[in-house]
Amino acid sequence: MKRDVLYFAWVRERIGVGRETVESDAHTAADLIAELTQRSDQHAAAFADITALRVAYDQELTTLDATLGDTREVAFFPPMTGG
Amino acid sequence: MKRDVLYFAWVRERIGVGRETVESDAHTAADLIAELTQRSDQHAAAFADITALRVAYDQELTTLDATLGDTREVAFFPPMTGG
Amino acid sequence: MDIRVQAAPFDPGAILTEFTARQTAAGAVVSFTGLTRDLDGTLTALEIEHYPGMTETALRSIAQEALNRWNLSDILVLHRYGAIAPQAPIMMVATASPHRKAAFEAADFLMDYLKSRAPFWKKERTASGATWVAATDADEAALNAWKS
Amino acid sequence: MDIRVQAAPFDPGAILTEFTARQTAAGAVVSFTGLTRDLDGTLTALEIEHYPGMTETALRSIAQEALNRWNLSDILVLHRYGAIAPQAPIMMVATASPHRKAAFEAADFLMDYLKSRAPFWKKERTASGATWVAATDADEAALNAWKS
Repeated sequence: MKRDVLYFAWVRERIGVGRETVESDAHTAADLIAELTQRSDQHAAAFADITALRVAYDQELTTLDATLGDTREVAFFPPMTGG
Repeated sequence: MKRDVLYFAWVRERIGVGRETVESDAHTAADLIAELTQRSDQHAAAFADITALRVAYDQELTTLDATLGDTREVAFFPPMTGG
Repeated sequence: MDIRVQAAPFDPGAILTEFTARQTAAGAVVSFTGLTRDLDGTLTALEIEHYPGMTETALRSIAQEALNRWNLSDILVLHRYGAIAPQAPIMMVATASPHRKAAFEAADFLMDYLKSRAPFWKKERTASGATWVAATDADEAALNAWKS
Repeated sequence: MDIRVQAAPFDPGAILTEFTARQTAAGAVVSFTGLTRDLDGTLTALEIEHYPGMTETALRSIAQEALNRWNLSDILVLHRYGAIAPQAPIMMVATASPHRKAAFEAADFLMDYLKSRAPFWKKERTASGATWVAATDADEAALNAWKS
């Protein structure tokens, strides 16, 4: 299925775009990362250390091993630093 | 020696004045209370329950059994309710 | 350190604007504002008595204790006395610090101390009479918590 | 509940005045204001990126959690994004409650959650370049403290 993948902060900067649409049947965000890593060196660099990453499915925080199901929008970003 | 004795809140209201000057050689505020109690029924009523009272010597909080020494101003009042 | 004891009403927002504008080393500003409560709608005024000679000294000493305990760049304490209308600001504290936890803790500490150690007494006036507000055991308990 | 996500600068005092004026059941109002720090005087701007679709939802959910945990009569959360000048207000929370401890704790809780659970990312820009601000272990530790 088609999914929107969003990137923020240094993840966005390393990959070079803030959003892309991918065709993927990945089961989890971790699986999706494995696919995305193949796309370019930039993707590989951004996803080199996944312990540094946070993920949201359809704008809700979750974990990289959560089942994607029919999630339409997946966002990857570093730990948040608001406040 | 002459001392200024000040009263606040309901202590002042029961005694009927906010300040009086007394001639006293009391050793502590507790001793001074024993003398003041003789002055009038109002004084006796105000000092009936000394556990409900707080005291300051020369504008510093202390305890009823602290030595008065050369304290010039003694103030009696209920527990404070600021804030 | 900015300590004010006044009969006049004040606008907490105007005080906060002024306090925030003069901070140059702080990342965190916390304010507390106490308002006259009127839970059953019967309060006509809150009257606050204080001990003029002692009040400002006591507030300074409480503020100094907070400066000793936390890394603060500034403290403000403002307390009114006299007659205060329902739902009006009674008092305010503000703290500024490089660290948010310090700003929060110091403001909380100032309130606990101010409540039981600054010479103010509140009297609630209603249509049916006037009553002195009683101190509670919780006030002393809050104070003791800072000693551990 | 008053949640605002905006690029425009704001005056914390004006917000506090407005927030305080609309309280009718509260005796206690606590505010926290976060300012851009510039400890060594080299910051030219702080840039805040956010996740537009998610930000307001996340802030609402954090505010709702505070309403569930404490007796609060009102909550305000305001957070800026975009370029923010040194020593300018970045964000603000305000809580109103009948009880001062509830107002303090809820504001402290909101800050801890907002720092690690709302989708904002800070980048510090200086003459020599730009750096993403790193989250710290202390942020997560602060969050875990509320779970006990």
